[in-house]
Amino acid sequence: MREELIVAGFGGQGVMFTGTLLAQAAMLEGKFVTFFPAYGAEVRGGTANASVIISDEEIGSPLVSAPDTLIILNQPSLDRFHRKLKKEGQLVVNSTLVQPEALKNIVQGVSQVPASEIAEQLGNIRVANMVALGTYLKIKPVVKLSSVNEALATLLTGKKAGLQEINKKAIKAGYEFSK
Amino acid sequence: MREELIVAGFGGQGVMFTGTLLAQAAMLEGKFVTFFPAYGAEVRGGTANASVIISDEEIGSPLVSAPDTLIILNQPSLDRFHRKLKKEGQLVVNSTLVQPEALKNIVQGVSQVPASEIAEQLGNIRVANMVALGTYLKIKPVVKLSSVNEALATLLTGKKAGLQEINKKAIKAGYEFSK
Amino acid sequence: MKKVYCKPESMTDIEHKYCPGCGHGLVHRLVAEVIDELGVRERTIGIAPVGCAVFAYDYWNFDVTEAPHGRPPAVATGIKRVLPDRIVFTYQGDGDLAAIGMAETVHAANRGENITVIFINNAIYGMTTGQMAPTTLLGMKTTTTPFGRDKNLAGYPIKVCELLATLAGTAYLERCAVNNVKNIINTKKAIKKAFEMQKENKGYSLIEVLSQCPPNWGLSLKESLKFVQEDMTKQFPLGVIKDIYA
Amino acid sequence: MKKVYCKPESMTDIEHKYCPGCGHGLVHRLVAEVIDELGVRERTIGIAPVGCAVFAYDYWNFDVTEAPHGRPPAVATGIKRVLPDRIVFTYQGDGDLAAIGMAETVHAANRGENITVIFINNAIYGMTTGQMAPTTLLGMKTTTTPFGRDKNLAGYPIKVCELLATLAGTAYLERCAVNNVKNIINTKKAIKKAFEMQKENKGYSLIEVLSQCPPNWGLSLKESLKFVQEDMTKQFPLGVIKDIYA
Amino acid sequence: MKPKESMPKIVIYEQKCKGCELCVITCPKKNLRLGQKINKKGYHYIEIVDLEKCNSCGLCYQVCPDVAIEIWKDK
Amino acid sequence: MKPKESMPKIVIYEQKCKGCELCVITCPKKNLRLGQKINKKGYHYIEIVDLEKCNSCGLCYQVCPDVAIEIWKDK
Amino acid sequence: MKKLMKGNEALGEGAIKAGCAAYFGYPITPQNELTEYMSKRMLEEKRVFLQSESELAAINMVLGASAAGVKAMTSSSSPGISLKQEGLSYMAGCELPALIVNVQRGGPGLGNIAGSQADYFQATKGGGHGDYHLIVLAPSSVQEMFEMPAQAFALAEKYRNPVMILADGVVGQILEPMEEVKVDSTYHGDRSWVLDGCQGRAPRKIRSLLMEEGALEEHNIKLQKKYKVIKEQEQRCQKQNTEKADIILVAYGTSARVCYSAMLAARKKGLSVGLLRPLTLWPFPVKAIAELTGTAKAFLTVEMSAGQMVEDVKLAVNGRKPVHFYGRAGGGMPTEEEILKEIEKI
Amino acid sequence: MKKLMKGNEALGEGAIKAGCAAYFGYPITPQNELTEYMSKRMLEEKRVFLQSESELAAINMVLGASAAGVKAMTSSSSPGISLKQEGLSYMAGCELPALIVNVQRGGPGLGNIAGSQADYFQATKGGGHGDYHLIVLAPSSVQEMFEMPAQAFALAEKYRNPVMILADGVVGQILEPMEEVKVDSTYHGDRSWVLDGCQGRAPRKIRSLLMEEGALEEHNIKLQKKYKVIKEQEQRCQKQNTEKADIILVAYGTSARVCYSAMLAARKKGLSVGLLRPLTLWPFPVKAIAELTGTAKAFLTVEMSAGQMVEDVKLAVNGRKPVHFYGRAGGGMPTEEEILKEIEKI
Ligand SMILES: Cc1ncc(C[n+]2csc(CCOP(=O)(O)OP(=O)(O)O)c2C)c(N)n1
Ligand SMILES: Cc1ncc(C[n+]2csc(CCOP(=O)(O)OP(=O)(O)O)c2C)c(N)n1
Ligand code: SF4
Ligand code: SF4
Ligand code: SF4
Ligand code: SF4
Ligand code: SF4
Ligand code: SF4
Ligand SMILES: [Mg+2]
Ligand SMILES: [Mg+2]
Repeated sequence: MREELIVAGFGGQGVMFTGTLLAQAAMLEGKFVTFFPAYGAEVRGGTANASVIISDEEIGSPLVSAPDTLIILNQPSLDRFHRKLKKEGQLVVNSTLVQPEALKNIVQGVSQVPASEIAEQLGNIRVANMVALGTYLKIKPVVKLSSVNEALATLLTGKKAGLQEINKKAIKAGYEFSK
Repeated sequence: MREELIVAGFGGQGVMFTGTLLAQAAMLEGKFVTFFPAYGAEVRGGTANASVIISDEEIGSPLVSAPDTLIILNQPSLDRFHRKLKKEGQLVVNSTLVQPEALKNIVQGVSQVPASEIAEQLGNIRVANMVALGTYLKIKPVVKLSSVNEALATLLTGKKAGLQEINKKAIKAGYEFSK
Repeated sequence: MKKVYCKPESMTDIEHKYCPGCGHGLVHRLVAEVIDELGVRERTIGIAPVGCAVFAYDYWNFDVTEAPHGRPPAVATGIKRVLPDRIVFTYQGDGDLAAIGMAETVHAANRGENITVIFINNAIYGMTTGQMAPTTLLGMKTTTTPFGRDKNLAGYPIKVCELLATLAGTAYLERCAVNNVKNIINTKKAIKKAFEMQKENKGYSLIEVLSQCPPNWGLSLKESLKFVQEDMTKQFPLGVIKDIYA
Repeated sequence: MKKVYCKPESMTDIEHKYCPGCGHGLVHRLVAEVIDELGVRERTIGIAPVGCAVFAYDYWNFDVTEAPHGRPPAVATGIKRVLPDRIVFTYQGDGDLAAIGMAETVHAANRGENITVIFINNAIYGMTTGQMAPTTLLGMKTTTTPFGRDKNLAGYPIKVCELLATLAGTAYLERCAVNNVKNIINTKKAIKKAFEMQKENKGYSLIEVLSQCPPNWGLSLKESLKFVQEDMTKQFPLGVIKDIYA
Repeated sequence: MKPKESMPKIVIYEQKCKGCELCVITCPKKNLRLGQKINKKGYHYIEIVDLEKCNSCGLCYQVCPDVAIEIWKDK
Repeated sequence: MKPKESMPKIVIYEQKCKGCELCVITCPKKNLRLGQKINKKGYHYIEIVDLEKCNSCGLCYQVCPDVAIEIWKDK
Repeated sequence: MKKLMKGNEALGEGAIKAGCAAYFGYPITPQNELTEYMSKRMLEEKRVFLQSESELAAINMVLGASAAGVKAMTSSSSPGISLKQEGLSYMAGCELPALIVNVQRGGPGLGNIAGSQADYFQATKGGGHGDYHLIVLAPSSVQEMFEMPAQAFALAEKYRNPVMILADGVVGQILEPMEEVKVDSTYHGDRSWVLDGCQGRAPRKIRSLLMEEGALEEHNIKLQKKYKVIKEQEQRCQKQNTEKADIILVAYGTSARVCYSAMLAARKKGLSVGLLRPLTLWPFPVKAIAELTGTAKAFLTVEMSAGQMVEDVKLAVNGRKPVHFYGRAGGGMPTEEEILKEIEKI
Repeated sequence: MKKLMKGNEALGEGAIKAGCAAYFGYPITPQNELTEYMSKRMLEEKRVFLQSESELAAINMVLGASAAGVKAMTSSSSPGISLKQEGLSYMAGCELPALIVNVQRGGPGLGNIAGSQADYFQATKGGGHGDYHLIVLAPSSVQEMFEMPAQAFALAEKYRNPVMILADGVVGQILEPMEEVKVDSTYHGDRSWVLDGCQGRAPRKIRSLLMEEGALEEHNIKLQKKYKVIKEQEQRCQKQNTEKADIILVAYGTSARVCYSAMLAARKKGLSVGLLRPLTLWPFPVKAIAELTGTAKAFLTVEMSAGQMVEDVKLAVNGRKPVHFYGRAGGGMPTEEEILKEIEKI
């Protein structure tokens, strides 16, 4: 098993958290994993993105140039990354923030989920990333949902512990959306 | 012809001027010449010394490690340099500032001149260096006295032009002392 | 109909990469307006810092050069000395100007270089995402003072204008802010005066601008404006600190 | 019979390489006397500058380290932070402290490092034989201001104590001279007070000493003493500039 | 967006606006507000509440860090 | 050079002296002067004019940059 | 138990576990997490953390702390490391141990903040003045970021020499599972030179100025002897499939990770490819490379630079076999595919 | 007419005759005479002289003046040059022409003030960060100190690249007769990048920060192309008796002078010895050396260092012939006799 993916969206949409969570879950399952943020720290604005590789074998380069999966949280990220997707690759898009026409020419496996909308309904627009993650995990179960929940418990502690629930809910919602 | 010499004395005794003057005179005669000061600029006290090489051929290293001639203006310089003198080398010492016993063990050609004394008699103790130079030029006429005088005219200009005479006199006195 | 307020000619159309509400954008515009008003755009050379304003050359519509972090005063000196009839200014953050660049700042000021310095004091390292600046207030939490700035460990917020006022080379030093209209208008006045002085060969001037950096202060923009008004101005009082022609 | 005045224990027997009458030798001795009197020789660490005093480690009889030109305050900070119970001081010339080392000087002062700085202001670069220093007086001829220091080209003599006095981190700043017995005795008092303060954890202190450099001033020693008295003290007035405990 | 003739006017450059609301706070007529739509950068941008009420005072321009506002006035 | 007993005394370290004459200027008794002899460094060094007249005030020590003077006094 | 950690933070924790007593640094991307991590953890551990006013100040604070006898460190990224060159030359001259971390970014100048390996020359040949060497270690994983500080301090103290960990933005920013293995935290080597007050002993001095005739030359001879010992005893590298391989990839740090993948891919294609990864860049693993010149048919050096280490590979191979180069400068990163293509070209 | 002149002053006068419009510098031995000379002569010529507060300030003033389109220069000696490394990397990245003079002294650290050649690596490999190169010229006589500034400015402007004159304390301090030949003072190369106010043209910017994806890599590719052209077109050296010589001495600057004497002495003894003196250290005269590997039996590199240029000689020879080294570090200077002995050993 080897999965290379890129998560991308606006800064503030939780791109880094999504990647880290996935990495943490993969580690809990004893897999080799790398998480590499495109640390645009010295540039304001624009999009944030991160590469995650999960594998049964040692991982060389942590940079993903041709992803197996793209999790796209907004329009500019789609514009920037969709061409990098591997043939037969999987695209998960937050359809709330992506214009439908933009997806027209993309023939590959597209999975649209109105992640921001669903998140808003859940009461916190900021968990759109988790919704998208849920959708992704349904399509490609690279890690078990239980591992992700365990990972959430590790990453969200202290003042943030209270956010575990809403995140779990969002993942579940995304997971169930994709049928 | 090739002459390598070191001039050494206290800072303030005109070591650098002596070397430069010789170099200037040699240049006027169309010779190859280098002057290299031991620029102890970042150390106070101690002795000053300079290397001069005069030659009919192109000069490689400007540093003199085994001089043909040593012009020594004070005791510490004698202590420091006399061992470097070539066999058959020439030593010109300012005997006013060098203890006679120090010269005992030096078997090579020593030419003693009470340069400071003579200079004082001439009315300016600071031209002891020129007295020693005169003595040296008598023994080893590497450049003509006329060239040295011409060189003096080039080097002592402006406010210092008035010093030409006393310098010339001192050179002459040293020259004549050595008989 | 006539445009009464619009993008000055000295600004390009390129969109700022700054965070919403960031003071940099404001001051960029004020500088541009002043340069337009003085009619010196075609003989102005700006020096951008390393800091959030590193891309200033994209936003201004006149000649601009980069400088290594902290060295704009030296670069400005180099330019002004060889082109004394050009208008030369640096634009610097507090890290750039008062930390790594302290020596260059003090010495350009002391030489009385006939330049203008625009100094953005946001009490933080914006570009590198929130480390302590020399101007960080005591007790303020930053990513390198996680327990709050402690004077015993990290010293005191530096008052740059007051420091430079002791130097005979400085002509005009004023501290302003851009947290509300009144202060913005005042800031522009000060900047204009500084550039005018340069035009008239009156020597070194520096305008310090207290400027909000909401994300790295961990505050909303509104809280940030209040923080400028209430906390920063206490440590860094607004007003003319020195004006040898006053 | 008893020795009443003699080489302090904190000095070695090595002969100074300084020029006759140079103030460095005097201040070396004063520092050594103070360290003896405070009984801290065995826990003192000095930092020598790059300047004529670079060989200070040969003359003092306690631990001393070299520092790159201008960086003694940073080196002192490194030492004092890891050994807070040692007595740490820097000894710096005006080039070292106020030109290349200005940023380190300002920041160590602003952090209120609990160290003592002995600052030898001889208005010249002694070691490199006579170039302009930041403290060179206007009109003074040096090897790099052959026509006299011109404020329009080279700026003004910097008053270091006054500059540092604006920083909240500084506790005690005094300017002294060593051109006559009275001033020498005063200088010693100031140095002693500075070291005492460090012992008592009272923070950053700097003693500026106006010091003669006859060869590079092109003056006789007597003229030099007069120059200190009449010209230098006019630009650099003697006295306590700041004492937060006064 | 060409403003209508002989009326106090304000032009909002939607793509430049970052929705910081500095102008909203500042407008003496309380005549600006954050809109629902998001621009390319992902920000909600501002809109004018009532064009008539705007008196072209320019305060919104003055406080905008992104030069996203332009003010027109009768000559 | 061991000073005589029970008399105000001054010891001059000839090799350390650079003949700067700071002590000469300073001695309230005008009791110091530059000598004729030159030391190893090439400097004329100072000498005391009249040992009797010295009162061990130590001012010469105070001004000497080269610690070339030592002062002894009756206990 | 494994832990997901960021390279920069792993290095910080590794340094703390190695006994680092004082950290001095100035922010710069992509190493900020290290400075930030230390600002918290060092205080928790009641050790010294100080955000200096500049990189110049930082390196000289390290000089001071090291002279005072403690394990001291600083970190920065490329432009900041350039500013430390004078200080590094002084520390090497004064023979002061310390750890300097460079999380390299794209250059020259302000460049960008991507990972890069273009400071190899500066680190290994001496970006400062004079004949000196830093010992240079090159981590390629978060695990090594954690473990290398202890090795670095040990080497620094043993040889009284500054040691640099030459990382890059990729290995600094990556998160990977790692194990907090136990690391050595003792102070190695003698301390007879430490300045901590002369109680009960003769005063000491630390200096690099040697003006007496011949003194500096003598000191240099001594330094060169030390460097010779280091060269003989401390060359370290990791070899994978190098025995009898036709083509030897030579790469360090992040580019070695890419080479690892490329090697596997090549071997799958039936190509005889091995990988030699220098762990010490100075001393460079000359012996290991020289040995392989017997069996290997060619070498391919891969760098995230326009070609720097390749010179050392060439010097080690000394013309016995062809040495090829593939690199990408300015923050670019060679890909597995590109390397494969280069291998196939040979 | 010949004139007796000091190396440092000859360089100053040479720069002035070459049209240098601005000098910025900070005192340091053994180059002080140059700063002092400029402080007088530049004012006489109504040009810009400024004693900066530090070497850091000086290099950045040069950056500014160069950006403004004039011939600008700075000078220093080893420790001061270390402080300029960040600025040099920026200038190379921004492609700004200028002249930087290093009158090398003994190192590492504060070292001493004797002449030295131990900053070769720093000058030629890049003491700063990132993939960049300075063009490096090496004078060995007062005459060349006078003539090289004009060459340096011409190269700098032609290639928009900083140029370093790598002198040493000996050639800086020596006085020799020299001729004030006429030198080129025109501004070479295009000026379409100069910042002097945007009157009648679009605004310009000078920067080395390139954050857009791939932009910095592209810029590096452009730089590398330029460096390749320079390497092909600007290798310069002086050869004496190298044809058919068995032993080729390779040395630059002051050590080349000693080698010259040693070569004459060796030839007198009937030994077949030639001398190759690089005039450009970067680009290194690889071609000239490679050519000689056919006829020469061995090379002997002589340096006033522990061995730095010898690596470039080895890279050029590439194992075809043995390359020997003789050097003295820390301000020591090889003597004619020592070199002769080394020659005889081969
Ligand atoms: C030599 C060097 N050191 C450090 C950095 C990293 N750096 C970039 S910007 C910056 C500080 C920015 O803070 P400030 O000057 O206050 O500007 P702001 O972003 O707050 O406007 C630092 C430390 C650098 N680029 N170069
Ligand atoms: C980085 C660096 N720059 C310059 C020098 C040369 N240098 C040595 S001492 C000195 C200045 C000395 O002046 P000051 O600090 O006033 O001390 P003084 O000799 O007058 O006591 C300079 C510029 C150096 N050694 N290192
Ligand atoms: S980080 Fe702060 S200074 Fe930088 S753009 Fe954002 S608000 Fe402005
Ligand atoms: S040059 Fe000046 S400072 Fe240096 S030793 Fe001589 S008198 Fe003292
Ligand atoms: S111009 Fe004045 S009234 Fe009109 S929207 Fe702006 S602030 Fe409000
Ligand atoms: S001030 Fe400018 S950027 Fe902010 S909301 Fe108003 S128009 Fe938008
Ligand atoms: S002790 Fe006093 S009286 Fe005696 S020589 Fe010294 S200064 Fe003169
Ligand atoms: S003060 Fe000291 S050095 Fe000067 S003359 Fe007197 S004894 Fe000699
Ligand atoms: Mg800031
Ligand atoms: Mg001084």
